[in-house]
Amino acid sequence: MILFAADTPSWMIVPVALPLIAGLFCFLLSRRTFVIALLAVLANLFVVCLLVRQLLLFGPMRCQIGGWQPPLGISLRTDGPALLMLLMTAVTGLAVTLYARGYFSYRISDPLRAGRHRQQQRYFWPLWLLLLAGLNGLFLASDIFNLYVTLEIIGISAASLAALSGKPASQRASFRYLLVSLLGSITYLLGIVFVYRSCGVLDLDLLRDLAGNGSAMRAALALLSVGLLLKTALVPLHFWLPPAHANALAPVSVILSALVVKGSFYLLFRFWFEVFAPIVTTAALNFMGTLGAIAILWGAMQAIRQHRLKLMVAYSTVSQLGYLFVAFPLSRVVEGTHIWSIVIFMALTHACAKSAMFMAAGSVYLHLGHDRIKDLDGVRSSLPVTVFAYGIAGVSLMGLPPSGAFIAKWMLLSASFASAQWWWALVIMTGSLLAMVYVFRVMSRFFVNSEGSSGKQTVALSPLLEWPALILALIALFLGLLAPWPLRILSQGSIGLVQILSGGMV
Amino acid sequence: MNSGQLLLVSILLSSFIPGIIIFCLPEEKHRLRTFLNLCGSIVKISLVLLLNVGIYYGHLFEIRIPLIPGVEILLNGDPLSALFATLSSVLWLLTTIYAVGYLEGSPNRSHFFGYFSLCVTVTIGIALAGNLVTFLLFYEMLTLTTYPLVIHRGTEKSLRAGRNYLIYAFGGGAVFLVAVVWLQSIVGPVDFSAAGFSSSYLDSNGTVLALIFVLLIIGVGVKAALVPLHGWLPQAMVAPAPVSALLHAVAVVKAGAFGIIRIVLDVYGAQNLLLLGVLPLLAGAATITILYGSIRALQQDDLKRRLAFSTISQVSYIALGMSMVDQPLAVIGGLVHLVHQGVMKITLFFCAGNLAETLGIHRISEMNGVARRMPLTMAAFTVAALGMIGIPPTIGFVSKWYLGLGGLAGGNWWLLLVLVVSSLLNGWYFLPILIRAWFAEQQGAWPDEMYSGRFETRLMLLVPPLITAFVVLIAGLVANAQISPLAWVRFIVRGYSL
Amino acid sequence: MISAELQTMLYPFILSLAAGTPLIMASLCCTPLKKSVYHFLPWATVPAIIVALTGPGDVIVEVAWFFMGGRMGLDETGRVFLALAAFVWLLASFSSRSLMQDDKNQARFSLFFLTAMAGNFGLILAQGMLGYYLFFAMMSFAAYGLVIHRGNADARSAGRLYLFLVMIGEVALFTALLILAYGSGSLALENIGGASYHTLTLILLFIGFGVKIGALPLHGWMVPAYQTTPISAAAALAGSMVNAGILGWLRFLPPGQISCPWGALLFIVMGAMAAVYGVIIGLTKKQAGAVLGASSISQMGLVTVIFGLGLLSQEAGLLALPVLTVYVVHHSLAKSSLFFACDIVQRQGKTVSNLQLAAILLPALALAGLPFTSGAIAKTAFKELTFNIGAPWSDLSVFFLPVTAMGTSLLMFHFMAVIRRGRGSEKDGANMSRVIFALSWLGVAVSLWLWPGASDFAGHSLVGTKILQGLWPIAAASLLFFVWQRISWRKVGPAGETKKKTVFDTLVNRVTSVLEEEEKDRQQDRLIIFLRRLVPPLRRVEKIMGRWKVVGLSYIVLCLCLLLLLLQ
Amino acid sequence: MITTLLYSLTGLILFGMGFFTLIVHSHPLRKILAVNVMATGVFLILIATAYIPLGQGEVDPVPHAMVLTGIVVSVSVTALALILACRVQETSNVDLLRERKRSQGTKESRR
Repeated sequence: MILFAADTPSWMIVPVALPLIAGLFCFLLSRRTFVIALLAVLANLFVVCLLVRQLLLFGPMRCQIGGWQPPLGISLRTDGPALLMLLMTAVTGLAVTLYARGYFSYRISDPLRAGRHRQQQRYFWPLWLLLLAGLNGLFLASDIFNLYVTLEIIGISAASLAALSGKPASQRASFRYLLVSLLGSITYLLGIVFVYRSCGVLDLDLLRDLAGNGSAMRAALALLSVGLLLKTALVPLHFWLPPAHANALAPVSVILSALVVKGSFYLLFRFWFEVFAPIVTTAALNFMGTLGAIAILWGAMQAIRQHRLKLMVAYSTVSQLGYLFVAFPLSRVVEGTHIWSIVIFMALTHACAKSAMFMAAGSVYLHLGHDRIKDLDGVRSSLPVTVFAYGIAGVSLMGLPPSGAFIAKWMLLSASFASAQWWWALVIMTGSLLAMVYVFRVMSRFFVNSEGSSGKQTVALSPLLEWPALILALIALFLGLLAPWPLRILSQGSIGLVQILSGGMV
Repeated sequence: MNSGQLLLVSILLSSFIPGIIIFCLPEEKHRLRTFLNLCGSIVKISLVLLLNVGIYYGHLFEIRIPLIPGVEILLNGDPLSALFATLSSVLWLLTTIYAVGYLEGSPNRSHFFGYFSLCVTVTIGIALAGNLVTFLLFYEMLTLTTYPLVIHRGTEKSLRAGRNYLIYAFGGGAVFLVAVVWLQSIVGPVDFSAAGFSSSYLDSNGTVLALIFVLLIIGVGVKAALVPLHGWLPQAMVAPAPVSALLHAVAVVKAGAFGIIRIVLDVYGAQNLLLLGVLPLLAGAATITILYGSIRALQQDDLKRRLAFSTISQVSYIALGMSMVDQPLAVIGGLVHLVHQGVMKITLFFCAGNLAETLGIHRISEMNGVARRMPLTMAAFTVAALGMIGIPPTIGFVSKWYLGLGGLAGGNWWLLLVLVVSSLLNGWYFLPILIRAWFAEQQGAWPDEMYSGRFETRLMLLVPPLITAFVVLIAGLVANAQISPLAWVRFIVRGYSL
Repeated sequence: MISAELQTMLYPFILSLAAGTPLIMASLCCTPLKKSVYHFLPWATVPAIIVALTGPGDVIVEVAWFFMGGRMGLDETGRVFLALAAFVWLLASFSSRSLMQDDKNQARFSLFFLTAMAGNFGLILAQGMLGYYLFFAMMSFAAYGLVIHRGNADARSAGRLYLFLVMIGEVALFTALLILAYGSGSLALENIGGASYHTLTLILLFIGFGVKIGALPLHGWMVPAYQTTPISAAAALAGSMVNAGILGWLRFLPPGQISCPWGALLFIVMGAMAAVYGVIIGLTKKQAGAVLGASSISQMGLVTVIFGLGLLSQEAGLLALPVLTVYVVHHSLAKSSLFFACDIVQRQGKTVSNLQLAAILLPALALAGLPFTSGAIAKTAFKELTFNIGAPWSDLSVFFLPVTAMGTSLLMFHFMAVIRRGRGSEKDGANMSRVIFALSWLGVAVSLWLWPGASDFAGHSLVGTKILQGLWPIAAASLLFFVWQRISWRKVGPAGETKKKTVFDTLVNRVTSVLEEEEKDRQQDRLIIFLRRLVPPLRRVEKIMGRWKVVGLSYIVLCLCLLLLLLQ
Repeated sequence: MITTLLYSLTGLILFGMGFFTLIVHSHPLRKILAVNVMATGVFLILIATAYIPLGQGEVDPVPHAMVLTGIVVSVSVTALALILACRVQETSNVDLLRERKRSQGTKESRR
């Protein structure tokens, strides 16, 4: 007990190091990989919970790895938003791990499939653990260059994961994904150069104090932002996301859509509202908001026109990411930590719901052998849990109460009314309605009673393929009811945010 | 958690838990499923009755769960919620019995009954909602839980109906959400128990508040099928008869009407509305709906469609009553019609379902002489139809009487005209059905006769409409008794000191 | 003797038994016992008879739980109406019992017959507005079942018309009741005088009850309905149910309590027109029931006139009330008796004998006011009323009464002629119908002479001038009739009312075709089609956005935009 | 100072050239190379930065560390990109060396 409660910041190394080591073992051993991965993911979850507990007890903390002080040493830090993202990653990660297990053991008796699965599985577990380490590092790192490294780790592992499925489409998509990710990273690196040139420091906390001067910092912010926007796939730069997400293996789609894009967004958001907050202008915020609005509508319309389920879900991600950006222009009117809570609720809900949706889509794909929307008849009776999970996830994405997205939308709407910027409200509601269209376009096909479907040979899916999705979907749905808890964690705040807010930014 | 809160929670759980279990049950376990359903509904009715008694004697029932600042889940038992909860739970029991009989032998029943139970849970949630956020929460969930029921048949036609239902319902929900957030950004959180926000807000934000009122009414008006927003309802008739009964009498349309009541009485309050001067808008919408629904009903040959348009028309009496919120008598008329319309309409749908299920009759033109084949069903139908027209001593008359008195008290003479015209139209589209059924000669064989047994149809299909038809008669006959919907509504209205 | 307390406790029970018995029996028609109910039809009237004869007078019983506050009681007017109704219904039910012996729909008939009966008794006993309205509606709608009983095309169209007018009447009545209840602040009939009467209320009440008595613009149903309704039911319809309209006026526009000269004029004018109009259309009908129906329109016109006179002032109202009662009793008995006469003709399988014809002549000419009959008493009463009210009404009646008497006589001769030619098939129960006719005949012959309420008028009717005045119109009419008989039997088309129905139909079609199906569904589909058309451009743009060059461009543009905006 | 500027400008130009190639040329190999060139450009600027802050002949070690790390990252990413490009070639008939796209006809005719 003492261990758990102890004020020892060194715990926060574990989420980065543990998956890395476990990934290495997975790669080397190539047997019992699932067990190792599962253990690592479980341990990760446990440690994250521990960190949350620490945060609630002692507030935000820093940890210098190896005792090196900044600017040279690698330093990690915890605060409310970071831990919530970690928690999101850990929970979703656990579900994905289980789901992947189910996925790779599906119809193992079929020799062709078994061989392919073995191959894929061999690379999946190490890459996934590497990605996990990268994500955790991203959320914890407090150094702008270390963040670059984590971004690259994420980029590499994500692109490799996306290529796992081996299909030509996925190879092409992942190649493009890799290039985009590289372009983003390099742009980001260029931004770092500007930062370093004008400030001479890399640490986020130190930067915040120095950020107030010079147009070089503004150029740096622009470059950093565009680099991250590329990786986040905000609308004009979203072209790589749908094919990469839709053509990957189901568990990979889940990871990419639910977690990877969140990482770069998280960074972007931190830059805009913490590190570089003093130099951010209202016009720039409105610009980002406009891009977000376009993303909401464009992504949703694209999602509606899709013929394949996974593509539709991928475009829905494009649309949902837009909501995160619509929060930007409203940040100046909301009080306290609300801007964080809007984004966090949106991100958490989206992570859970989108994973559930991709899992459901993947199960349907396995079950039917395709995911053409018009031929989804009769899935309701053969995969009830999956359909249920899909429905609940869809509802959460639409932002219906009591999902977390509803809370976020509520706050967005009240902010837009409070600041008399009603057009944001209009966009948000239109987006919800469009989401309704694409969610239920599929949903209704599930409900078609078709005589033909009984003729097809169908194999029962393992519960590992169905239940993780449902549980995640339920978490997304009931996140709104649990709202006080994330808010409590969030209220521990990042150090910087509190300072800015007390400095009269509102 | 005190006993009052426990009661509220268990009222919700009494249908939620059976619903979840039913989802998990295998398709073949009919008996267990039916048992669970009936158990749940009986438990629910008894709990709701307990709630009624508690409310009558002034106990407080309240659960508050704060989510974020300004947003909290509030379940609250007040006389108005008890009225709706009682209506829904009682009719749910009957509908369940009916549905068990109706769906005998059809596929996907565990889905059906699962959603059925969830749907009622959500409806009761609407009844118990104590503020706009909670109302919104359950209001949206209602759309979700009824959608699978609407498209239960899984045909292309039902999918289309379901699609339109969703578009309308979520469109309304979106407008409602916007209005609620907007309202809260001006007047702060609105609890229903406060009977209206402070009128001090009207000075600075009068126009906006009027606009928000219109938006709110549009939001709930979609479910209440106010006229330009009614398009989903006639199409949703492709659903099985128990679902139609549920949509029209127990849950959806009622939830919309209940929303109007809540908004008028509890969110804005009579004083504010009079000051804002928006009531004529509501009255106009209700009037147009009443007349339009009736006229459209005249043209329908499909029995269920005619009933659907009749619902559109009838439900607006509630809105009409609410539009004269300064007149207690009109409010009584509107509120009591919430119950009365439900009981009458559910009877009609049960009977329509019986005709379709037993003889394959879907159109009015096929109904010649059907009363000879199914006298009890048609007797129930007749009673309910006469009730709809407002013939004494049925409950339909009671509603109209109070509405009329309220209109006179407020000096609204046009209301008499509306009542007269609508009664005539009601007669015009219901009486020919009755005449056909009772007095016309049968022409040829029935379209699709499926049942021949001791009674005119399966007992489970026969008993529910007979019970509700009995209620239609008796509740009107003893309207003045100590225990009757009217008495309870008077109790409610006393609480508002209008 | 039972104690007073017990008596008060029993009142509600006794009173409700009058209406309750037929109602309970009606509900038995829905059970497996339905086959045997019709055997017991006459028994349904027994409680009503008992109540009418021995019931407690002028006691009002409140039954709070019943239909928003039920009140019932038996005042003097009510007692007369109840006795009359019970008598007519008793005869009608005996008649029905034999008439319906072989009918396959006898259970249905019994159901409606008994329900109408219950309604009729109930409304007489009701002392609250809503109670009256309830039983009135019950009776009106149940009577529809009797009108349409035969089920042929004529019956159906007559039924349609009847139902249409009943609906009009119901809503008019409903509105009037609302206004009255709101005005008087109570639902009790005693307080009704306290309400201020709008012109609108008066018109609404005229329409509401006028439908039942066939007042002029609302008379359309009467002729076809009397023609198609089975005779026993028609007797009840003409003999008793019609009176419910009169009673309604008496209850809701209580003479002596209110006065309304303007409204009085409405009643008098419409009544007078109806009195003439009834005769005219009656002469064109070739069917006994139809002729009687037309005669009812005419006679009820006279009643309307009497009622209108009563509305002129409060004093006039007090004078008119007994006259009205007398007239109603006279008309009911005579009219039902004539219907029973038709019943004989239809059943005995041969034309009427001269003896029978002579017997039928009594009620027929009684309607025309033949001296020494109840008609003479009624006419005398009428005349005295006008004289008591004074000019100009007394002068008008001098002209008007003989004219109507002549008209009625003409009509009755026409009726006799129709009956003489009529011949039905031989059926069971001809003897029964003879007995019934004899009973009703007896009623016509003696009732008004024995009834104390009419004794004054009866005495006055025996004055010589009165006898003469009663005789000459009849004589003149017989002459006229004889001439007219010689001229021709002109062919007359079927009842014009069927055409009216089609007018309504076209109206419906007109209205509904405007709103024709709206293509709501199709419009929604159009929306979908429109959206589908958006898909190709969407796809194209998305594809373009995926090109590397476009991506590069947007990358640069984004960089520049952000930089510019941040530099602001 | 001039030197720094020169280095930086060169770096920027390299970055720009790489970017141009990346978006204009469709060949995978060129794209990979273009990205590498871009990265090199950024490294160049970074190295140039090392001069400035401390001045007087002293060199800031931090940019060097960053560049080293960057190169490591860049190498591994390039490797991965090459593998992926090969995979694309294997699975979808794109001949990397002959610069032929899948829609061969158009390319051939243009040549």
